[in-house]
Amino acid sequence: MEIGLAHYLTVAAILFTLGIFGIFLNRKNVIIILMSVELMLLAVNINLVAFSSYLGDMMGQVFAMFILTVAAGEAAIGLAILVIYFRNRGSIAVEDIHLMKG
Amino acid sequence: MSIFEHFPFLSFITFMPLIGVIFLLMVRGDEELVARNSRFVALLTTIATLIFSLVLWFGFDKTTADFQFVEQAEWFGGGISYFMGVDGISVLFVLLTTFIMPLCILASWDAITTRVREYMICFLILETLMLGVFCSLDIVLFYLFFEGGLIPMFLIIGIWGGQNRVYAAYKLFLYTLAGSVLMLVALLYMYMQAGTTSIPEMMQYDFAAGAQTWLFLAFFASFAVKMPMWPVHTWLPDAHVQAPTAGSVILAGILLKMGGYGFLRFSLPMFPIAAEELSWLVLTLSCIAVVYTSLVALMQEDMKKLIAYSSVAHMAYVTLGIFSFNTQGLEGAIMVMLAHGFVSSALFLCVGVIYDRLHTREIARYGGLANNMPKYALVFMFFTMASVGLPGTANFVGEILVLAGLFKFSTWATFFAATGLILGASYMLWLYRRVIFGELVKEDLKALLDMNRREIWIFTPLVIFTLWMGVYPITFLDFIHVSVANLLQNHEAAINAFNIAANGQ
Amino acid sequence: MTNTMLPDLTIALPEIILALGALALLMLGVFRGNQSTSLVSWLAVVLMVVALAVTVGEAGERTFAFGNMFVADGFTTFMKVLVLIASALAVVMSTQYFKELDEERFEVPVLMVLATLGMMVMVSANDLISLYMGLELQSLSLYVLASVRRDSERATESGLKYFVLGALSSGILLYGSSMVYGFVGSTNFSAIAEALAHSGEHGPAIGAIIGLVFVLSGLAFKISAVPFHMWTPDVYEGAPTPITSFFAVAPKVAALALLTRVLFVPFAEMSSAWHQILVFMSIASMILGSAAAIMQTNIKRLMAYSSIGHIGFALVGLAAGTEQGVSGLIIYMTIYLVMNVGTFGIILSMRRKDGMVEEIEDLSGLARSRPAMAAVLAIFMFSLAGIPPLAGFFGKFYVFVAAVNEGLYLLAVIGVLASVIGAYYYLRIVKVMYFDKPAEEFLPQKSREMKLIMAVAAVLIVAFILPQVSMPVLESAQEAARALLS
Amino acid sequence: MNDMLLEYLPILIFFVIAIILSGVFVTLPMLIARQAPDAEKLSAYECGFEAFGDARKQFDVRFYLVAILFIIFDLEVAFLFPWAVALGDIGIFGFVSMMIFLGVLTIGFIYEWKKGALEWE
Amino acid sequence: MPLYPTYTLNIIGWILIIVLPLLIAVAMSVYVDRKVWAAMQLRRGPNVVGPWGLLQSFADGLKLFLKETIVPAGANKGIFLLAPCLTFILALVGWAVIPWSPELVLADINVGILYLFAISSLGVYGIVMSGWASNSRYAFLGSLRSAAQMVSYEVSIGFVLVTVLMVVGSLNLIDIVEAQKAVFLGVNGFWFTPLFPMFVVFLISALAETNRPPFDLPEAEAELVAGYQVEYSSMAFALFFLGEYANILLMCCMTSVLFFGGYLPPVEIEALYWIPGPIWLFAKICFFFFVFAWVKATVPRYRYDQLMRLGWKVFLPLSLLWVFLTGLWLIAFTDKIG
Repeated sequence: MEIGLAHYLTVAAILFTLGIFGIFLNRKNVIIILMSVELMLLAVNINLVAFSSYLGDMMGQVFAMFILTVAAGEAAIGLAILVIYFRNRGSIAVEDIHLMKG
Repeated sequence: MSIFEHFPFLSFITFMPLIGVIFLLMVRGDEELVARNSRFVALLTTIATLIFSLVLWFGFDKTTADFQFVEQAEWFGGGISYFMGVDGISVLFVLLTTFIMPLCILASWDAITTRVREYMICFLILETLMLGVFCSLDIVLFYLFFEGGLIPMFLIIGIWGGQNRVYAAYKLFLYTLAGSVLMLVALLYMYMQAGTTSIPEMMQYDFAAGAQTWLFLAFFASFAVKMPMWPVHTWLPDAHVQAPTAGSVILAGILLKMGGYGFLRFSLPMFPIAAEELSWLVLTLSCIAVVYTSLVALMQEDMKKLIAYSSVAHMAYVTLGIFSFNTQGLEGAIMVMLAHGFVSSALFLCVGVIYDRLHTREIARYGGLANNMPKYALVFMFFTMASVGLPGTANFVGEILVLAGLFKFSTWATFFAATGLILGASYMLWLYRRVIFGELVKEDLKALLDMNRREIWIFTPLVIFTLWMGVYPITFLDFIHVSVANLLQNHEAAINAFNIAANGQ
Repeated sequence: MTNTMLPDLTIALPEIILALGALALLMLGVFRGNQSTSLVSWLAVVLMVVALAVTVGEAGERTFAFGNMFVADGFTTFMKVLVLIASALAVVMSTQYFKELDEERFEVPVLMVLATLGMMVMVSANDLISLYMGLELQSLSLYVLASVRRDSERATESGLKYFVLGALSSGILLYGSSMVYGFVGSTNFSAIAEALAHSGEHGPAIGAIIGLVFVLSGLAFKISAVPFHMWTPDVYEGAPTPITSFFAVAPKVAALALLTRVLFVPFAEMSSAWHQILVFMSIASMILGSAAAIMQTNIKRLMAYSSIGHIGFALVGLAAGTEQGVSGLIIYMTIYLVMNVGTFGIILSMRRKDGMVEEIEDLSGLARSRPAMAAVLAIFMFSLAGIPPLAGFFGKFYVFVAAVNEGLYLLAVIGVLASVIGAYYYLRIVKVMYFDKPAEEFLPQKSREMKLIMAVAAVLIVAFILPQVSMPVLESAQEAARALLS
Repeated sequence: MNDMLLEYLPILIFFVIAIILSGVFVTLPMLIARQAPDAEKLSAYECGFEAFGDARKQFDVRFYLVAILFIIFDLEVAFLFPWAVALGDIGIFGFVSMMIFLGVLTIGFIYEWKKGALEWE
Repeated sequence: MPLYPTYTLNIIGWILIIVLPLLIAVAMSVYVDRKVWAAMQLRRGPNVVGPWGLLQSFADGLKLFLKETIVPAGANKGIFLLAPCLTFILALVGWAVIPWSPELVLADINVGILYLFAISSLGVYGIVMSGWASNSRYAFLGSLRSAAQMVSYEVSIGFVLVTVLMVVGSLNLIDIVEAQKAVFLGVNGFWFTPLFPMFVVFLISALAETNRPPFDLPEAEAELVAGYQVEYSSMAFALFFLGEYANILLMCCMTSVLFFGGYLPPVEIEALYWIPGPIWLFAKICFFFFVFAWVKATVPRYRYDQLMRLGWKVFLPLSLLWVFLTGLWLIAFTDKIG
């Protein structure tokens, strides 16, 4: 079986969906949410690189590089916010995030 | 006339009260001093405005249906201009406004003791906005003034009103706003269709017959609330009851007229076909209003509420007159509006007189006032009679014209309107009997003093005008004739054109 | 190589100034410590003003830079001016607040400059990559700003929520971008437009439409349009007030500018696909923003719902899909900026001996204790409600004109009815201030700049009916819209 | 399978062998050696004291800071790799661009340094 | 296609040719380490098992092989056992890309150096996993310290690699080695160029990266009772041990390949090419292993704060600066950039 564009896209779509569900269905831990976000970005990168190779166009890979960097910055900031949140509340359980209701 | 063509009289009159506002903002000193100075500044401003507005009375050319004292200036671009002017339909409303305002200020002289400066600012701003409504010849400008009036009115009722003032203020605001935003959409549509916002140009524009119905309904939503017509009248009794006396006077005397004015200015000339087609709706609602609100008025325990319901009934006459599409009907409608401006204002002032003394409007709390307040009893009686439509008073002329016009158009509607007259007489007279006649038994009533000089000064001009309108209405009708005739002529032309087109197919 | 680079750099000069300035300020701050915060703040303002001057000075024909990734035209100029004004005012307003709290951090103005830089890049983005970079620079700075008060539970919670949902939205946006890239074949806006214009009979590939929907959803998060608005109330409430005031205006303007460009430049061909979505988002935002605000007791939360509603109104302009609509949107955002800056100025002045308060009840009887403040806030509230003759009315007027002109009557009718519902809660604030018994008095506002900001905002709102005030705005908005669509 | 992937085949096989090897190493003693666990033996080592509380409690935030700094810098290294390889093609322009990038990075580094993120005592 | 089975078998053979000597080398390196250390302290070191104690390591191994595998009660069993395996696997697979001569390389991939960098980065996982899975304070703290230390120095290593790459312009290890041919005055190796400071940085970072003295804090026996390894016994412990030494050898190898010309002779003399490449490389590895042992025996252990300071405040700025200077050097004195 030849691995083609469709396969990459399917994998990416599955990962992306997993990421979204991880954010919305997860009721336990904020860290899992952060990981889900990274999963989404990963899926996007797979998409971009697959398209890039398919189209024979470098832009997709450049984009993927940028996303990688930003994802790192995002993870760093997310963890930093999580740390100060934990220091204030002593918990990172999702159900504890309810100081403000709307 | 040459001087009128160059000097922006209408703008001057309209924005004159704002100059008073600036003075008011500069008043300094302790609260007592500020209050006193504010009253004087406001009174002087309104009187000055009244005096200047007399230019319209004397300078108005009664022989033409054109807009006069026209001012036009580039404003927002895209066809939206600052466009002011009056014709026979609007000029009297401008004068009515400037006339009522000093009376309002006088009526609040002692009644308002807190935050007098803010009160006066609200009133003066309100005056500017009301004058603007009647003077503007651009729909955007019109809408600005029309809606803007809500802000000061909301504050007047909300801050200086009675027990339930917040509820009443909200109701007034939201009802009126809900109606007028629909009108806004219609205005936008018309702007887009006609490519202009100038009212005179729009009157010339033929809107598609299909669109007219929707446009008419949108405008109807706004004006019907403002009028107010049954069944969207419920805000009015609340607002009247809770508003301070002067607020009620403004509301009854001028704000309600905006609805009728709107019908005359927009609905009839711009959507003649829809007006004709939907007249059954307006007439039905008006007939229901006349009978229903009169019956409701009979049940009222609160004087202001009673008069408020009577206003609804009177305004129903206005719509009946307007939608009979003939000279008598239209002129009668305008006359009813003017007369109602004097009479109902005066009635609210009458209520205010005793309310200031006893701080209650409950009818049952009064009785036998004729004994110790003879002057008051006389004035009250005069205006009760005027409200009932006694010949020789203002209302009579209007109501008889309306009935005459209506009779040509619809007999059934005339029947209901006439029934309303009888009911009106009964509730007004019954009110009068309960308040003025009978034994003076209650202790606190015995201590009441008769009207003081300020109060007499307030009522004198009202009495004069009520009689004038009743006895020699030609003075006023002269202003209206040509414009109304022109309006009807255009209306009929449009209807005929439409019918020819419809039959031709 | 060097020669071809030079014009590129001058086009992006405002951005370069901000970038270098932010770095310089960071160094200044870190070497001088937190006591230099006010200096850094003022320098940040100076920086933004310089960038503003350069932006205006450079205004002109459409030019591209950095391999067509960056565009400057009349539209970007106008939007950048708005962004810079909003940001500069937010910086000014924040200095006082943090000083009073004794929690001065020089990072706050620096982060605000960086966020502004991100917004400028967003406004000028002409490529999915530069779009993403600008968006993320902005978002990352904002996440940090939201939780800059590290010891406040609410601030950190709001930061966390903002981060999680913001990151989610970025992910969605990126996924959309990747689909667009794959199915259209380029990330460049001009190239995408070109490709879509030649997509043939069958229209654009389904993948491209899916991509567009994802991109739209991601951007809708950033402008907090329903149904992607969930973060807004919590973040607004939790974040420090001056930061909230920053959130409420500048990022919204930038994101809307970006959304406008995305819809009208690369995806103009697919307007049938996005038109429905915009109409839906607009209606939902208007209704939810108005209805949900009624229940609120916290004024910052109320402002959050208010901003959701206002975004709905602004989207009416976009939904019209015409030049008129875009200029209506621009006018709307301009007025929105002034109203919101003023309102938040007042909220920042709600201070008692024991600190800041932000419940609506705390405004009770303000008209007695601080009449000027009450009057100014009343003006803003009436304007936000869209009551003429205040400026807020004209904002609505112009977007609805565009909508009606395009035959979107239902949208217009729902919009005006939503504005009536909205009027209810704006009136409630007026009611509390004017009709209720006075509560404890606020401390006087000492900062002269704050007073000036509020006064100028109020005067602008009232004076908008004067053609001298409104015409420049209207005309330049029209020019900007024309520049975008030409 | 194309040639490029073929180059990686040895590595894959190497992995498999290494995994098998380590698996064998870990499991064999379990089968061969005598297993006699008891509670004391299985308790965590705490210099002879009873272990109390959870071992995975909060730890110094500086470890976390190092992790963050590492992410940032390591990523820049990932950027530098392709740049360094392509340096001959992109010329002085490429070099200057990357130096600007590193300059920004250095600013951030100075900030961290001054803020005390690198202090351990 | 039908060639695949033979091809695969061929590869397996080559791998075994690398792995088995490697395992023996690791065992011997432990012995050498102890011998050198002892010699420097004027002791004799292991000398009982086998001739000159040569079989000491095998005896140790056998002993560990017969020990009970203890998995603490609170541990995550799977991760606990996976951690040493991971360390060991990573230490082995790095060798797949090492060029023993221009022809003799198992996997001649074009991103060899990146692969090595990636494999050595992954090493930190084994340590963190072991610390976490043990559910013991010492292990947890030790693993954290070790991880922090490793990542700190990895940053500098990354920049050092970049400087080398800037000069070479390729990620392929053979290219890198070939580029060192007679760089200056006929010396093979970048250490004889302005990259010399980077060589020093790399060597010291390699010490820290492999938790070798003087940077052996994570497993400092006195303070942290062997750090993350505290709960390990039997072959699980042995795998850590083996992995560690394999890693040390790998680092020695990388130093040789990156800065000392790999399989090339030290100087560009035709006669030296008669000695085959693998032997040169092996000799260089031995030399650097000797340096490692030498340092262990002579340099006092660093304090943790000193260690982190060295990594972040000295090596990182220095290597960052060197990236810049290397660029300038290339522009000014070569025609590589322009």
